[in-house]
Amino acid sequence: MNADVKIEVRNLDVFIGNTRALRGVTIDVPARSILGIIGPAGSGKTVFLRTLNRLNDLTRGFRATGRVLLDGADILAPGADVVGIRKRVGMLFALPVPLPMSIFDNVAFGPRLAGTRSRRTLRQIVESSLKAAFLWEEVKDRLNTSSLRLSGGQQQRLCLARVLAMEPEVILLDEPCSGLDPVSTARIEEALAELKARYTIILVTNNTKQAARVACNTAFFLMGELVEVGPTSKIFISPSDPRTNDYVIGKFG
Amino acid sequence: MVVRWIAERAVKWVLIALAFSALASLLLIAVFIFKEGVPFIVRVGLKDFLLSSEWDPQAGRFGVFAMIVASLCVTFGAMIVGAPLGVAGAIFLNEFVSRRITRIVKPAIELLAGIPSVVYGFIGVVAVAPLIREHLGGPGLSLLCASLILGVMVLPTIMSVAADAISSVPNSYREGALALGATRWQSVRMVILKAARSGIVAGVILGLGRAVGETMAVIMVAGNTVQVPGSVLDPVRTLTTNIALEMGHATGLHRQALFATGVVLFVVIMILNALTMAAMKRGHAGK
Amino acid sequence: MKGLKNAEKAMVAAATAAALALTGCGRNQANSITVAGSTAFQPFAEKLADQFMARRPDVRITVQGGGSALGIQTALSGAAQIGMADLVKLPPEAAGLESITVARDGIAVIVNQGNAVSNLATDQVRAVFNGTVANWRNVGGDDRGIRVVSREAGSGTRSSFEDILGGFRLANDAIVQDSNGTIRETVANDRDAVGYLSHGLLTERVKPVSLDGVECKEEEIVAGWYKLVRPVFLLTKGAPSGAAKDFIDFVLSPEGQETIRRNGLLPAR
Amino acid sequence: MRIPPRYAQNIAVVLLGGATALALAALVFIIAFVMVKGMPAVNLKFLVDSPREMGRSGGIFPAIVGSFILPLAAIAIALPAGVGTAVYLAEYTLENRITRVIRIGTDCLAGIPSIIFGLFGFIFFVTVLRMGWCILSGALTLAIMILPTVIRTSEEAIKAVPRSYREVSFSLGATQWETVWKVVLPNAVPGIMTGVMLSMGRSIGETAAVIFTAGAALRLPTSAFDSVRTMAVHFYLLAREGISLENAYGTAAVLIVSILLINAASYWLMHRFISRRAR
Repeated sequence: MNADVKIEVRNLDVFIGNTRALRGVTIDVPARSILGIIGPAGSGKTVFLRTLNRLNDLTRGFRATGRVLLDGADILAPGADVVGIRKRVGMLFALPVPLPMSIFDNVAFGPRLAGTRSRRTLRQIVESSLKAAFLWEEVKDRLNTSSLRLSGGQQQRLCLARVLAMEPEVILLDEPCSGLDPVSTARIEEALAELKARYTIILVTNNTKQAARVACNTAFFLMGELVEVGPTSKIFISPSDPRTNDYVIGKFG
Repeated sequence: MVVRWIAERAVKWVLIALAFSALASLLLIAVFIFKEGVPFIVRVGLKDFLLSSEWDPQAGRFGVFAMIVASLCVTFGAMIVGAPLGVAGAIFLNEFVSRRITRIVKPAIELLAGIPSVVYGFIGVVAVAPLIREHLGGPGLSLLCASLILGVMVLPTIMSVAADAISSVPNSYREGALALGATRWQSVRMVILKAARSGIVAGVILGLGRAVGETMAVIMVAGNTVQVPGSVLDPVRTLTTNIALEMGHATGLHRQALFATGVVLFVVIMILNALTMAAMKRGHAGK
Repeated sequence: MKGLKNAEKAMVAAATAAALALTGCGRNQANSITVAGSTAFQPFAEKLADQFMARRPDVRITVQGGGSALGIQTALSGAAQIGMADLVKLPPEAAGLESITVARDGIAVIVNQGNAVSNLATDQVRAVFNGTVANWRNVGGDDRGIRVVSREAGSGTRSSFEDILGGFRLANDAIVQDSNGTIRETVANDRDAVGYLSHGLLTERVKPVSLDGVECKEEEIVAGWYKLVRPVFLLTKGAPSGAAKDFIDFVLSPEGQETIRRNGLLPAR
Repeated sequence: MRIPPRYAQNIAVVLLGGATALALAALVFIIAFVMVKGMPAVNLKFLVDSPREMGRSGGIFPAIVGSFILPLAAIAIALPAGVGTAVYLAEYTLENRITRVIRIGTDCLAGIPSIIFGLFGFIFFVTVLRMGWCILSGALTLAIMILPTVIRTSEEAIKAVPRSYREVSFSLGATQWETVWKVVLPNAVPGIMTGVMLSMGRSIGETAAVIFTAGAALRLPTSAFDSVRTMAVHFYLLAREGISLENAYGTAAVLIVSILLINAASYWLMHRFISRRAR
């Protein structure tokens, strides 16, 4: 289809056990921009996100039908290279999860898996990734200390750097600022604004204002259904579906 | 990527093979014991073997009833000694004593779990049995002596597992109970023991398993007479000691009879396992 | 990734251990002998093996206990090149083995040092151990109950003891101990106890009683007066050969026999 | 009639404290007994010399060596097998009939008395496989004996590693095994170590299973196919045959001090490991 569409989702149904978590979702994710996904708790946002890098494979009872095309190739196909997909589609979780190792080792984790052994190359990757995540200045003198000593906001930026270090094409963010204070949130958003020039970003957020601030396009999920998707300004100013309107103006959710 | 995929596959198969190692060992052991023991039981007859108390290998009489009774009595006796002391110790160290003391005492107790059972047994022979003989009568080497020694032997296991269970009860439970005006003891009795119950039971079961299976210490202190004990001062022979005592000398039918004793021991332990598991499940269901 | 390194180290260590284990296979079988069986003779065999290896550094002898039956069994299966047995009558399955008498051992009937009894007739010993006499008064002692302490069924000492005395069954309520040492401790600690053990392991902690007026002493045993004597056999599958033969020859040599005598057993003849 | 809570509290404290004191007294008595009787026999010569006259005199050096080699060899065998099983159960499969069978099998194995392990090891390794009494036979037998403990503690330790670590690792493109090896296992090491220590304690004090399989040779072993005698076995033989009570108690004292040292060393190692990771 369109060269500027990175991910095409067609009729995606997801079941977890007997619960139908997504119902016939069809959506195009444009390349090099930020797609915000909003919706109340339990609307299927996170399930959707985790389907895009096949992390739901770890969930007991998970089953998906439909197609998810990443650059035209179906990632749900039986023979798909799951590990390869996950390398191309990075993910940042709701709570920062620094692995209990040094800052350097955290960021170098992905490149090392990919086979990079040279200390110099690793150093460069770590430095550039930390810079891109706006963390370099704060930690450059203590790369070998434990990542667990960082503050919550720093930890989340470290996780972002860790994702960037493996040079993905798509970055999934699952409510990355839900546990952070406004200042830390601002720093993450700042980083995202710069990153969208190079990456396809999907940002799930509970905070509709955040979507309004950073997303180029916004999708609204409700009870497993994609209600509406479009340019952020349209979703927030003149949504076509009344449910979207109710949600963005804060009638429920 | 292909190399990685192959490696991943190989690892998985290696792990599956390893996962069956325990099962394979168990089967191998069971086959060896049953192969030698079951034909004997068939030949002598299950009833004669299980329900007779006469054990005289030279005369060709093989009955293990007295030993089954003795094994159960010794284990039960050891639990009467070890379980209350172990659990009481665990409660006291966790709830009524300062952390600092607990931090010193608990590793010291765990150290005792590593002392060889033969050392316990020998102390039983030279220190405990004479006391029993002088003050209570009988030969000293007896059901009582074996129970005391085994009880002390399983004490560290019970105490340390129960203490772990009690210390993992969230502090908020304690504070909640105390905030409602409970005394320390009431909070222990009504809240903590309930919450830590499955862990405490697990500790007792571990101790029980160790007591049923213990051999070398029991050989030294139980007197090893084949008889259904009439009192705690009588000497007894358990299933495990019967095997260890005579295996070195047994040939032919006698040897098979000892393997058959092993089969009985195996079954007794499986039954005890099943019973305790069922009890644990009930405990969970009641929660 | 410190943890990774540790895990790797553990793996390397395990692999090294496995490799070492495998290279061990290459040892020279011909000059390595295992001697196994009778626990009573085990210490003597260890001593003799040390002496033998001092003059024959090319041979390695390993001595294991386990009991006479195990000696027979392992000699038959080949797990041991030489079995040790100390039974008066070898069981039928030992028929396929060569047996060489290398020593003799007296069996002493022992009582507590505080016991007044110092002599028993053969009949009395039989009656005491089968339970028909249950009070020391009946055999010339104080008015106290008798506590019989015996070795376990099948033990070389016990079978020999029973075979020599002939025709009796051990009292049902006898205490059973599975070694000379624990028998000795039990009798030493219990005023009413009576037991039996290898003559070589007598100490002043217990009191041996005379049998029909014959003391359990080396001279009496050598002279053939003392009745409770059993042979110690070394067993081989087929006629002994190679290092095993050399070792047995050494045991039978004057030096070997002197070692046996000095440590409390009696020479073969 | 109800006992007022305040009195109940006092009664409980007295009873519990009394029971604890009794338990501790029994344990202290045992250690003191061994130490008082054993320490006079212990000196440098006792530690570094070989036994003479069947252990009546001389030292216990080969037995000290045996007491370390045999449990370590057993752990070297049981650790990969046990951790591998635990990884498979916890990471590679969901609960199903196979895992249930493996679990029940493991529990049954845990309940088998050591004397049966000894018999089995003697028949299978010593006789059928013709390995003879040797370190390898003993280590394999002990390995089977401690396998359930290693599996259980490792599985608990692995399950305790936060799920989020796994998700992060996967999302960074790690394969299943890379996740296990680089993220899960390093974080489970302290828990696995607990199992190793428990197993070490059980192996070092074991006699029944060892005497039937590793034998009781008094010499220093030179290969894995040599028989060894551990301190526990040495104590057993010396005390049982009444060869030398002084040296028997001396051996027990050295054994207790060794266990103390091993425990202390492992606490120290673990502490170092944890603090290095959290540095």
